Amino acid sequence: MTNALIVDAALALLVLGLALWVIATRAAYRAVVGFVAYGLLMAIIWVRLAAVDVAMTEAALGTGLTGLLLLGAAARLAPYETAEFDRRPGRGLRVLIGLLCAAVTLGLAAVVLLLPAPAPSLASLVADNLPPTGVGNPVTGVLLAHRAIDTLLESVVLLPALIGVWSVAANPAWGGRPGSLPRPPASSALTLLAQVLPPFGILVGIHLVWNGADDPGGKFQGATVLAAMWILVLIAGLREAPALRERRLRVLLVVGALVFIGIGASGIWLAGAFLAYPEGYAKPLILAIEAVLTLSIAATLGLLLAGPPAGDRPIGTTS
Amino acid sequence: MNDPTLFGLCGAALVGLGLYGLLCQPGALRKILAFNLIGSGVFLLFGVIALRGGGVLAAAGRGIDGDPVPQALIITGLVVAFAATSIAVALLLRLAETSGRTTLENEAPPAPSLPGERASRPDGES
Amino acid sequence: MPEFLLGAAAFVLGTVALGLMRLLRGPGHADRMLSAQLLGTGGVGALLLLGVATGVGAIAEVALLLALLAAFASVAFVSGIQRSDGRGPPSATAPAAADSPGEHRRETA
Amino acid sequence: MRLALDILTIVAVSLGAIFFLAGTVGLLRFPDTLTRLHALTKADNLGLGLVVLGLLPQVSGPLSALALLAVWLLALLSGSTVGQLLAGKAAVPDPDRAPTLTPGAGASHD
Repeated sequence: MTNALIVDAALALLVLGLALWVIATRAAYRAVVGFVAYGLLMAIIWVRLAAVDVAMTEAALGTGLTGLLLLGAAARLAPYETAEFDRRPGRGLRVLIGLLCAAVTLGLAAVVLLLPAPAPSLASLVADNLPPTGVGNPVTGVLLAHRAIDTLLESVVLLPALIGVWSVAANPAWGGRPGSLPRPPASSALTLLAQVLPPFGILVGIHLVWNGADDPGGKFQGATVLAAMWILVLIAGLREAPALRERRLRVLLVVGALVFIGIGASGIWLAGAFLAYPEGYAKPLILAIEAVLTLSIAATLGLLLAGPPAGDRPIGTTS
Repeated sequence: MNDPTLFGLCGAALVGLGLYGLLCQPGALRKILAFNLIGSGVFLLFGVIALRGGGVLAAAGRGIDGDPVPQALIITGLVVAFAATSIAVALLLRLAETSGRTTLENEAPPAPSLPGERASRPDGES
Repeated sequence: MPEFLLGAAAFVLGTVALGLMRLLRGPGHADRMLSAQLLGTGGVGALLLLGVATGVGAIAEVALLLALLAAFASVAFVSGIQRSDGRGPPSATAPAAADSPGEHRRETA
Repeated sequence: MRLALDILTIVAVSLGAIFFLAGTVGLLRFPDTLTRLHALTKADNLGLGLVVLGLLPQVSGPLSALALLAVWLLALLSGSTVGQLLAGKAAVPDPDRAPTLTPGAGASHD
């Protein structure tokens, strides 16, 4: 086990070093590059923690989508940065804050070291109750059967987030095309990537959703990949982002949550409780919910990245 | 069970580092980054707890180990953290666009004085 | 064999971690990005090695996802460099004045 | 047979790891962005390719082998595309320092 320990120690040290870099470096752009590298390493750490589902989510969301979001913001905010740095708190205050944060860390470390010895666990409960759902992946089972209410609330909470992003648009731009995506000048390499990668990515996305029932994977991972491919096509300029007032787009955004709520509500008289599945139909219903939710979540994530509507003119350009 | 403890300590350090950055970095984008670090540290602590609670499923013949309930919650948390980050970035870009500021203070920043005298790296980290 | 593969994973990880020195030193945005790119490929390699070493096949899918999304993040890098170069926001010296007057007019209307 | 495959794995994975090392050394030691890019894309993709080649005998079924190959092809595709994009943009200056590149330096790079 020594080699495994070396891998783990190297990962932990690297992640801490990158976190230090993200906090301490001067330019936000560098910090964001460090954060993307940090996300990559976190995905490997999740694998080491035997949480492959989480690793997939981290790889897709943490490096891919968050990277694009933050890199775009850092590039646009770079001119404002010089004034920022001089507004840090004074040295004494920083030392005080540092000490207090170190105290927080020490407290948490003590908690980690003093965790109760027979670890409390719901794993056996999940293992016992997994067969009735017909789903083989325990994480999917938890997400869609045992703790379905959490997942429902989450897929619903993405929509207010999207409305929040849209709301910062100027009044006349409301309902127009989103304008936050970078639009590099057309280049043949980017066009090629945007033509070759999406078919493959869509395949991987569908595979993750379908496979998610029995093996690691699921709708969030699949939806993230789909959203990333969509955004890649938009960045390359092969397609124009849809206007946000489009009825079909709005329907696509809400249909996942509606189907989830509908099936959940029908569970009240078919199975005796909200979000309960009738005997024997759990797996097909879970798959149906996953399929529709994937589309809605992919559209929502993509539009969150695409940013608020900007009228006809991308925000970043100076006219 | 040495490895999960290692990552647990790592998560604790991440929370502290992120908290420091959240408080000390004046730029809002840096605060967003620091906030993500805190969240990541918390998820990591949660992941360690999930791993400690595992073992049952592996004994039942499944290769994947770990308590699936915290893992499912971490996935939920990651997605929600992304949504929150995107709102924060949208607000920040709008703030910069309309007021020319990227910090969260009330008045406009004065002319920067004597840049370069500060240390390039804030000290006092844990 | 698993021990050897784990050792190889540790070696690859350590190597690409050294490459992160480029992230510290720069000098250009592109150089920093190169180190992240190297970390991405090295991470994929290490994941594949880990996956075979531990016998968990799904780890290869994490590597697949990482490779897919790393390409995506790199495109974001390149686009961001371009934006910060030419089409970025107006200069910081007079943001309020130069900041797209059309936007303000539409706002007050 | 088993032994031969194991030896193939050890040799190929070791070679791949050495290529990763070479790529890193090139990234750290080469003088400008384009040569660093060269070191990275060549040695790095070759390194991953050799690791994949070495792992092929160790996986259980043809589908897993296909997944490994897909990972490598994907890395090749994205690596070459991003290399192309970056090489075109390598002359963009960092605020810190003026670029040391001449525009013609990339002509010989594919």
